[in-house]
Amino acid sequence: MTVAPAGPIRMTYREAVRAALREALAADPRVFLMGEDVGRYGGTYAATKGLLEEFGPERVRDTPLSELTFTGAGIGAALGGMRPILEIMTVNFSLLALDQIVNNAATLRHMSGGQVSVPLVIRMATGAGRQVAAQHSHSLEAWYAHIPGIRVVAPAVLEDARGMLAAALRDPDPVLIFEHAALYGVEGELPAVPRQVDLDRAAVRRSGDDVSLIAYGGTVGKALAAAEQLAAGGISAEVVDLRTLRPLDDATIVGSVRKTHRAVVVDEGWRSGSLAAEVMARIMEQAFYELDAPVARVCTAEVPIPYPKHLEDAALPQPETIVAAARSLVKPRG
Amino acid sequence: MTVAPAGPIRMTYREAVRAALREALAADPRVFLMGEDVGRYGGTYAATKGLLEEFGPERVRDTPLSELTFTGAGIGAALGGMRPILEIMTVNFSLLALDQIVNNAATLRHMSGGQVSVPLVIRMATGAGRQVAAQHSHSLEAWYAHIPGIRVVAPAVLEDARGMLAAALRDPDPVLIFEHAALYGVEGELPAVPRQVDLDRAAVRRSGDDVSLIAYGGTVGKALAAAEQLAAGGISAEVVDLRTLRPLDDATIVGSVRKTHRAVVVDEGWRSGSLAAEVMARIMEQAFYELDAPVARVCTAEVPIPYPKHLEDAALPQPETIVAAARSLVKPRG
Amino acid sequence: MTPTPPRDEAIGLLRDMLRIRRLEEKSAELYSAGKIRGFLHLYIGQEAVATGAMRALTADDAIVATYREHGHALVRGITAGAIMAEMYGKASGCSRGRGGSMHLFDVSRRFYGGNAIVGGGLPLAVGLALADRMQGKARATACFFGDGATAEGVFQESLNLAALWRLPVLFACENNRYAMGTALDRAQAQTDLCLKATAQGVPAGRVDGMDVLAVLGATQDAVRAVRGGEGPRFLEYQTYRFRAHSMFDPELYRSKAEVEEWKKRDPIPAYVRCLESEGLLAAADLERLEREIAAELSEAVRFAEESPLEPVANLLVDVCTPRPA
Amino acid sequence: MTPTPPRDEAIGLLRDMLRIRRLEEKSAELYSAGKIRGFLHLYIGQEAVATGAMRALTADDAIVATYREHGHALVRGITAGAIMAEMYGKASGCSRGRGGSMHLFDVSRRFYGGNAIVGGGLPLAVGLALADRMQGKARATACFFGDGATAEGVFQESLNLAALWRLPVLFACENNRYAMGTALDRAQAQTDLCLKATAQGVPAGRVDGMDVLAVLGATQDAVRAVRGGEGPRFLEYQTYRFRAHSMFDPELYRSKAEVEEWKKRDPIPAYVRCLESEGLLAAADLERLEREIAAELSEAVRFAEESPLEPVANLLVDVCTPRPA
Ligand SMILES: Cc1ncc(C[n+]2csc(CCOP(=O)(O)OP(=O)(O)O)c2C)c(N)n1
Ligand SMILES: Cc1ncc(C[n+]2csc(CCOP(=O)(O)OP(=O)(O)O)c2C)c(N)n1
Ligand SMILES: [Mg+2]
Ligand SMILES: [Mg+2]
Repeated sequence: MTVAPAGPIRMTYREAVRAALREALAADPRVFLMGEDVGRYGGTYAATKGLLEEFGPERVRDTPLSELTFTGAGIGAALGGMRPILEIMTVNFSLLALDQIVNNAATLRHMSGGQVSVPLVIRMATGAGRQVAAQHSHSLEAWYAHIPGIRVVAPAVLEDARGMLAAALRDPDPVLIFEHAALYGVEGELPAVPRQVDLDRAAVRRSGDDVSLIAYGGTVGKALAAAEQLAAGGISAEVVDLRTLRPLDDATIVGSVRKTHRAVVVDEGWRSGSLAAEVMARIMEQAFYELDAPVARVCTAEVPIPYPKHLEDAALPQPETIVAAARSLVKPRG
Repeated sequence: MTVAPAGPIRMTYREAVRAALREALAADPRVFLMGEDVGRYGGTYAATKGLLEEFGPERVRDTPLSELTFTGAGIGAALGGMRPILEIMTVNFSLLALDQIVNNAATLRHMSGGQVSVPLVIRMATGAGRQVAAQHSHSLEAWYAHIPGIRVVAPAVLEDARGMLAAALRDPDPVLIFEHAALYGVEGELPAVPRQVDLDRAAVRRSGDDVSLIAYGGTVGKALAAAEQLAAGGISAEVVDLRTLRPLDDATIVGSVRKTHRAVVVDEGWRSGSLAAEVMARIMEQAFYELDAPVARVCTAEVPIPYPKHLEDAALPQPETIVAAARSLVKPRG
Repeated sequence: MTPTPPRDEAIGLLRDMLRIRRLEEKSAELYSAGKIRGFLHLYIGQEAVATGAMRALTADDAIVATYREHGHALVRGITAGAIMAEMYGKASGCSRGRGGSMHLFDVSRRFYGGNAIVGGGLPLAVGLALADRMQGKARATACFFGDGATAEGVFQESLNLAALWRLPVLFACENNRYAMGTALDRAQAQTDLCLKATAQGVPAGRVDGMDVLAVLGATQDAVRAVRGGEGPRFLEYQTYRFRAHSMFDPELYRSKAEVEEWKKRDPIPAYVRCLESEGLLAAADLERLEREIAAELSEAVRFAEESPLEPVANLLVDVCTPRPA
Repeated sequence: MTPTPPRDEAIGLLRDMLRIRRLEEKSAELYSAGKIRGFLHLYIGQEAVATGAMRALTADDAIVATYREHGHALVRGITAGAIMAEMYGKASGCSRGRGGSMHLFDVSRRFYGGNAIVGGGLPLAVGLALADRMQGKARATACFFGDGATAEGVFQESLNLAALWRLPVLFACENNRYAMGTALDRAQAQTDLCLKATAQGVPAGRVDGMDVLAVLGATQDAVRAVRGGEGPRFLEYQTYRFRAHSMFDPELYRSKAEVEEWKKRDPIPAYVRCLESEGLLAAADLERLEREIAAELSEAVRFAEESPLEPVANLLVDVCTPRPA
């Protein structure tokens, strides 16, 4: 007897994350969740809601406020044969855990001459846009993407919110998943049976000819909105979603630039030292002679994110600023 | 009666740092030193040796092992009217203090609507090259250079080791000084009366026409060595010492590239997400049409720094790899 | 039992608790109306702590607080208008609108801000006290934080440093029994917080945080020691928050019955009864107070509503300090 | 007083202490000769701790150590050759030469490495113990660290987490009275380290770390409780390092007299006297031991000298785990 495949299901990004977590817990007894308020509270962004009730307190572990230690404990548990999924509430608090991530998770394998792997997944919310001010609005993906020994991914679409976790658990090394906090409420349709996604390739989310808009995480939607506006003005923009921030998929980036000969990198990180800079450097290195104009970037202004909406909006990349940057490249100079 | 100016003094980089610290303590009663083993031990790199004896335990403060807290206490003391100079032994341990640096030192001024300044100086040793392995060899200047609200400097020469501290203390905002650990023993001559240095401009350490080698901190010496080798092969290389990593001095960088039309950025940070990428992005943005070849970079291999000398040497930028990169740009392609 | 202070002062305590309560209620209302955005953490239930503790401090002491700091800011003397304008994100706010609810600052009142990183203010307080000590100023720094913060390593480190250097810090721990949804006994193996303080060499005391006079008395004693050069003190105020952690919290982690039980110990009615029983408060007095506070708050809201926004052109102002020419 | 174990075992303890002592002396010599580079932290003076403690553990327990871990590695069973080759940076080293002195690993012996970040190993140990608990394995994880580490916040956090979840961790604190040049009483206001452990809900004990039998006995008791599911234990081993912190340390912070005083309590001669007085050791035995150890070490040095270096082409190997095809 075969079961007819169910139709697509409407859900939010949050629900997609939750479904992925539930599947992971159900599929592998070595998997467990650990983090602040993932259990009784239901998760700061409600991504883990209901999982404590379903899987019990051994597998869904509320931790004390101690980011450094529970992260290190996750690394230790991974060494010990488990497959921990940590939730660091937000990237802002991950600063307290960086020592363990950099000096242990990323390093133990090489430093021990390959004796261990650290099959750890760390999820964290990232980004600004919700008026939570300077200490709660960081986008530090670029920092993490600088560290050898870990993988960094940024699900920008529901399919990745659903699929990247399983792929991350298949990776024998630490994987950090950055979920942009503004995406949790985004709705969309997903197939009832989740598709496997890979963590190696960037994705072209919209095809175009005149300019490549290269984005990730929270800026992919903005780049798509910009592409729409550009189309209305007769400019055909291709939108590349980086998906995996470390290692970067140079082939897809360069492939797009070879086609369009122009690119704007869109990045919610602060401009100086942004991931956008790295993408620009790679295009410089690998596709310099393909460029018809210098690659531009639209990043966050170099300011601790201010609370009021009008200032926060002005600080962050917006479809309008992306459009303007793209136009300036496509229009002839002077 | 005028005193004849004393002749130049021979000293090490370490002694230059120490002389600057001594002058700062003598000049301003608000200045004090604080850090692990800066007092009785004499400083991990002996930079503070003798200062406890000279200035006493109120002004040269040994702290417990608690990087996060003594850094935060330095910020608080700066808010309270003092001019603290912190020593975080090495950048490796500064990971434990990042939360205070990012979320308080860099942020308090803007977040409070300009009510406070944080006149804090943090010195730390950085870099690899002494076979101290993966957890003690980081070069994370690029991370710090990403943070708005702080200034980041890297004294590469004795004059800056001597002069940048006073300039940093004149800055009303937090200044981080990265001293490359391999430099402490370097000897040279300095004028008896220290010259004021600024923190705004990069410096051309060697003038040349064919290619710009852009370096900072521990790689400046390597770039100069490479320039020497290149000269022997008939290539005239200009060496730019960035000096201040945040904010970058675009004018000097771009000025050099306008002259040479080719550049190699040399950076001891890991390649992906390096400060070199930011420099490349700026050249792309501001001098694209000046370039005769794509800007290249020589960075550290993407690996936790291994202990044995032959592997460590292979991981780090070396004069030979800089020379090769420069040659590949200057020689016509194909 | 702590003796009741003279009438004016006694009524002043009630006024301040009421001012906080009404400010918080108004804030919740304005949040629902979309006037206030971002995170909003209400202090309702804990008013006796900020009110009593702040009364024990003088103008030259310094304060470091958390994201749940409207009450502390208000009783420290930041006007309701400046607080409200801040939560509206207006340029007339006490942090020029840049900080919002979690980052109220007023350095002229030595109020060094709300801090939104749990435990983030602790080392700042140690440093402020160090600066005082090095400058020979006999004043205290009071650092407010929650039970949750005591699980962070920075808590232990900060207490140790203050004790080691005998710095004038009052560590004011508001134990409201939860860190977001995590009850203290689900976060810490040893729930006696005073033990943790003494293990770092900081003398510790515990006080009923629902009793404003007890708070006042205990804080006065502690501050006297701190200002007198005896080194830091730790005080645990046992209290409870009546509202959700923030405006997003569905409160799955505690029962309505538990909350109701604690509401019976609401610090405001308890103190009203106390004043009444001592004949210091008549019904008319209370009505007058409420009227005055309502007027203060509607003026504050008007001020916030009418104040201009910071021009977008000023986005980058105050990232760095203007350098002397 | 802890009773002396049967002769073989008793001699075994002496042999291990001597093996550590001679290994360390040889390492210092090879450092001066430029054969070993980077940081080198000697364990001389503290040998009774690793020797006694490790004897109380079984092969299925896990170990997490610090940068001062040659002794722990050796008595855990990593060969002197593999350790020496590691310090030479050779491919035959126990970490393939990549770690050096501070990062000795042997996962086949559940030796999870030296860690060069003070306190960095503490949460790893908690996690290893958590993994055991979740997998129903009744075994212990022993985490070694110094007095200096107890000032780091991560110490308190790790003890709390282990206690809260009743995890099988032995927190083995080697209090040698100094963190680099900072004496414990110049680093902490409260120098009773056991108090800090109990304040986190971890039962604590203190033992003379210069007495190998006392170490063995106390560790056996603690490990029994830990393996028996009673939750974590904290043990403070009171000891002293006879040599400088590392090879760069001019030892400005302590007097020669203090060091000499402690050397009178050298754990090796003390234990030799003890064995002699019980008639378990004759002069010839000691000579034989020394001869055997000298042979073991010269073989180790030969192995290190003759082993090949990792080819430079392998620089990037083992940054990531090869992925299943
Ligand atoms: C370092 C850090 N981790 C997590 C958070 C998220 N968070 C905000 S408030 C809070 C609870 C803090 O509880 P407590 O210290 O008891 O203060 P209360 O909210 O009860 O006043 C948490 C976990 C944070 N802001 N900072
Ligand atoms: C987080 C961190 N801070 C500083 C250092 C530098 N450091 C290395 S060892 C050491 C002293 C540690 O003392 P202790 O924990 O007592 O161990 P011991 O060296 O006495 O064995 C210090 C400060 C470090 N490695 N890590
Ligand atoms: Mg609380
Ligand atoms: Mg020690």
